[in-house]
Amino acid sequence: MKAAVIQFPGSNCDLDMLNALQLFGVEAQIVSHKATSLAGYDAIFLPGGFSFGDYLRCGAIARFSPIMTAVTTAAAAGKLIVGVCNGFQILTEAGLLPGQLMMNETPGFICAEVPITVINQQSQFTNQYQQATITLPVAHGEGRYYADEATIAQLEANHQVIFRYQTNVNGSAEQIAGIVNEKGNVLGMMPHPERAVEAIIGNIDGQDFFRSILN
Amino acid sequence: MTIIPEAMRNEPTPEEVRASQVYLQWSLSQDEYEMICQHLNRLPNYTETGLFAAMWSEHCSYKKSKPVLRKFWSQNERVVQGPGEGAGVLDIGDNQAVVFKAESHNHPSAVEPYQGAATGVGGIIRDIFSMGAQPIAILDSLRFGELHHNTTKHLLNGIVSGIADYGNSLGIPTVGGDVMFDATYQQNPIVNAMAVGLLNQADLHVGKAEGIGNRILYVGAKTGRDGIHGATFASSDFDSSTDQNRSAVQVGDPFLEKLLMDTTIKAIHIFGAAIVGVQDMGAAGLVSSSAEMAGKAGNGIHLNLNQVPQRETNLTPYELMLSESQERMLMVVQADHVAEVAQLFTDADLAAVDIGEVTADGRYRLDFDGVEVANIDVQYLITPPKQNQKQQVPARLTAEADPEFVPELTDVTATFKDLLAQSTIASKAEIFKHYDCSVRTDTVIKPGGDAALVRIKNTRKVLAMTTDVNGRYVYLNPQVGGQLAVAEAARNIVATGATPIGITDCLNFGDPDDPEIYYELAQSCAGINEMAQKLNTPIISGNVSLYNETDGQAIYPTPIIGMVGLLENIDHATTINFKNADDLIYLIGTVRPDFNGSELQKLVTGKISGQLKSLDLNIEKQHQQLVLKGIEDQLINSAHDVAEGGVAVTLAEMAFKTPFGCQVQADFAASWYFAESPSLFVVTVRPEHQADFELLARTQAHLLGKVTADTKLELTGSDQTIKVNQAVAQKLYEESIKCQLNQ
Amino acid sequence: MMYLGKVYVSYKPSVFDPQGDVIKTSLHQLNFQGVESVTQGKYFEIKLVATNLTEATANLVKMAEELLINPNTETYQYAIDEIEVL
Amino acid sequence: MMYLGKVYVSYKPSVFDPQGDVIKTSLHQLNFQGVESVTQGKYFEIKLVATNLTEATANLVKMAEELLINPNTETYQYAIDEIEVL
Ligand SMILES: Nc1ncnc2c1ncn2[C@@H]1O[C@H](COP(=O)(O)OP(=O)(O)O)[C@@H](O)[C@H]1O
Ligand SMILES: [Mg+2]
Repeated sequence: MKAAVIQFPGSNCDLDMLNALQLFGVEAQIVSHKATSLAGYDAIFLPGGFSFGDYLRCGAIARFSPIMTAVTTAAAAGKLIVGVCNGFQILTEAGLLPGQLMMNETPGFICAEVPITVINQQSQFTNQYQQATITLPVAHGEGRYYADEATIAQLEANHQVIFRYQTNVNGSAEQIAGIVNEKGNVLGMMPHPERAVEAIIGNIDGQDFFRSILN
Repeated sequence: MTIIPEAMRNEPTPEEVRASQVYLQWSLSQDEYEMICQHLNRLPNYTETGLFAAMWSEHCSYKKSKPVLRKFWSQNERVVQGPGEGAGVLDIGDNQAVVFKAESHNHPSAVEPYQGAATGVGGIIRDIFSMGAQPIAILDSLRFGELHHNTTKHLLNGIVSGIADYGNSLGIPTVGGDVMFDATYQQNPIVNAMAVGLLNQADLHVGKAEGIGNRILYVGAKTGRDGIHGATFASSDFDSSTDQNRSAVQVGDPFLEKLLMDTTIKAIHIFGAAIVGVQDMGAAGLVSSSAEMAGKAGNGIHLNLNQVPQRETNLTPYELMLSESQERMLMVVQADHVAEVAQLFTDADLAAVDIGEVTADGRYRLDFDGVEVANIDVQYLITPPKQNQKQQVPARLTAEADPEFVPELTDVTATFKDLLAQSTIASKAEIFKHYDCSVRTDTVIKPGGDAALVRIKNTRKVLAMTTDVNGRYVYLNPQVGGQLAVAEAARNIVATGATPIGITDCLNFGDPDDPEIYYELAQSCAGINEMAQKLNTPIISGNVSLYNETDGQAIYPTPIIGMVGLLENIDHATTINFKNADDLIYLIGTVRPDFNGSELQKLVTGKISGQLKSLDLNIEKQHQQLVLKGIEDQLINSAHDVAEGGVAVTLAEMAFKTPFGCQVQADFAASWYFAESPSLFVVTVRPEHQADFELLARTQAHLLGKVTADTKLELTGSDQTIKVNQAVAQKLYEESIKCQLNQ
Repeated sequence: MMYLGKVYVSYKPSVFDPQGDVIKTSLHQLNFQGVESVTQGKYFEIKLVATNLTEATANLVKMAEELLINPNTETYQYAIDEIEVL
Repeated sequence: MMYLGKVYVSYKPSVFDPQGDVIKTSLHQLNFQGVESVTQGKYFEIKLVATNLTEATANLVKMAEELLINPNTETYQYAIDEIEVL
């Protein structure tokens, strides 16, 4: 598999994502937000961080980066698109995923390891998970998933909710931590699987996420 | 100077400067002003007077603290770069080095908590990457007044979000720090930030303007009127009746700093020696960075101020030189590479402009609108007159000694619970949960243990880091307090299995012109030095923050120690938590009735008093070596040092977040479990390793008891027993700060 | 011509505003008991050049809708005036 | 009586506004070439009960100065009106 990790100005989990992918043998490369083509990549990762300082709104400015046209094309072509944290925020701002990530219910950045339920173990991003309860790191100030009721109902009905917090760390609607689009090839999630792939740093529950993508 | 540039028409003439004595407001003394006139053989103009005021301020020149700092021991086999540069550098093998430094932002944070703290982080990070190193970790050391005051909550919330927002946005994990609360810091909070970087030694750069004809490249953010005279502001005390210092507010832009950091490191990689010198523009911005770089190389410098990128209109030379706009760096670049280097920065949407050159004449010359607006000897500009500060033993130390504080506790369990909820002892998770501690995916031990551990990818190595000092101890005995600060920091490092290798410091004191304060400064540094030498941890960088007083009331002397350690084998990383039921609990060292200056004394009497007993530097070192050896031989499977709240708090912290409790027994009075004796560790050992461990430890360790499968904490003394359920204790410990903040 | 546009962005009524909530609580603690509700939004001042007010207004509206707000959760109001160029 | 106070907070002129800068650049990239400057401030809507407009105004001003703005870096404007209670 060949993967692109998009680097926006202010991305700061780009190298972490690159390392994680390489650990699983993926041929992964950093691609600038100024690039205009993603031809040849099978999977595209929008990493965490503070693109454009997260000024105005998280992801609001990044969605106008030149690369986003290619991301939209790749999404339409059915390639795998993964947005983690800031990447998730960018995908919603760009309209590739429904809803929006808003300021945590209790204002302030939170960094924690939180229990998560893998709601949908069939998705292209989770099919290798053997158990439903896992722990993943979160690190965000604006991770409260919000969408109107109709959208939420649709997400639930289509099994588009992939991850849920077991305790609602940020006040997300229906404790949603990660969703996919209707076609199932675009995923956005606030927790950081790329920070959970090595035992020495305390968590390996992200490993099955990468195994699923590779599967 | 006949033609006066438009922007400068409203400035006082040199004669008016003299008549109005405006320099006194900038903390330049009358004597110093006269010396300058004499040296120049003319009156300095407004701009030049400003340059001297900034360069001769304590903040830039360390003129008052230098006699003390010069005594610091800063050389051993590891030291690649000692004090005097952006940060100190220690060799860690494999052509790599660790780079670190601490910095204070107390004064700005008192006025403007959020931006003051944020820009403190920004500044210390620039010090690290200006050396060519990749920043890998941040630590923060904070001191506040009592938490029940609303002003404390306001300061704490602002300062913590400032640190969090800046560091998180940069993507550098904040992995450790320390926080204490005491009324002494009510008006003068302490905000010290430490940053640690990893360097490929080939990339080492320093701030030197070498090479006549080389160009001066300005990179980063544009210059505005922010924080003019921040350096002199930091060099005077607060008078709570006036608010005139308030113009000194700088706003940080972590987004821009992230671009600046990545691009500077990239530029150094690509261009290597073509980039001759790098320095960040910190206090007194453009003047201090350029004058220091020229001074260190023994050269002159010539700048054209019209070239300086500007955010606002009509900036005067005075404002351009003294602005403390953030996120700016100065580079000295070989003339034939300037364009390419600049291009790298403009590609990242950063300003990058050639503003002048290195000259052979040893002069500091500034042009503006075609007029020369300053012409001063560089060496003279960077060398303030020597100061001889008077010292006097503080009255409290010579007065009839207070009687020894002897606690008489009727219900040790109740006292223990109260102690766990004391803000200084209670968990700081409510604070550090806001810091991203796991970005970069190298954090092996996160906040909440002793030292933090950050691994070095592609090696077996791990760096340990911590900050520590207990100002109360330093107040009661500056010299012993200084020794204890280093010892405590080292114990935190050692408890993780790492060997301490070096120190940075941040010396937070009151007004140095007060001989009693100067005595505190000199004596505590002497203590730091003694312990540092004993532990082979050279002091390779640091920072001084004086004038931490309001209306004549100084803070406790608070020399914060930032320490770094090296663990060669990642498999030996050791945490504080109990590992298995039935593991044996040993106390390394001997508990004494050390209650003066303790958290218990504060709790019971509401204040701190009495004498401190001395500590034996050799024993301290032996105990540390025992723990290191025990970990290396894999006999010790958890270790925690004893600090505020004594052995009782240490044991509780080892049990928290585990399914275990403990049962221990000692032949001293139960109140001694709260004694804050030096040189103590608590460690656990598997029963099958008992004989091996005892052989290693000999008389240095005493078997206290064992880890239990139930969650009761039971600490028996010769008179009473402390008995509390772990969950109850943990709740008190974990929720105290949150509860107080939300009240 | 130079124009000064002011854009006021606020959350739609159904959207929870945690900052507003925190501020309300603080105001109560400071003894402003009469405070019923607080919402915090954003306020932009944009200076722009255009040939006339109609063009300037059209541009301002477009900026607001394309960038300044997220229509899922936010609404806006605006005001615009010609200003002197200094 | 119920009043609706609106408070507009913006940076003082020489204070650096990094957000405004980034938004301006972004607007230029979106081809709003006429944009000269952007500053981002805060916009508060506060509903409060008071006996009359004078009292309500006095309260609003006090809230702004005590809590809503940071006098080191920010200034504010306000407007206030009586509103119907629903
Ligand atoms: N301001 C802070 N930022 C990050 N971590 C902190 C902070 N304050 C305390 N910690 C962490 O909490 C733990 C306990 O700190 P402390 O009580 O100072 O320990 P010790 O007494 O062993 O020095 C350490 O891991 C420390 O790094
Ligand atoms: Mg400790």
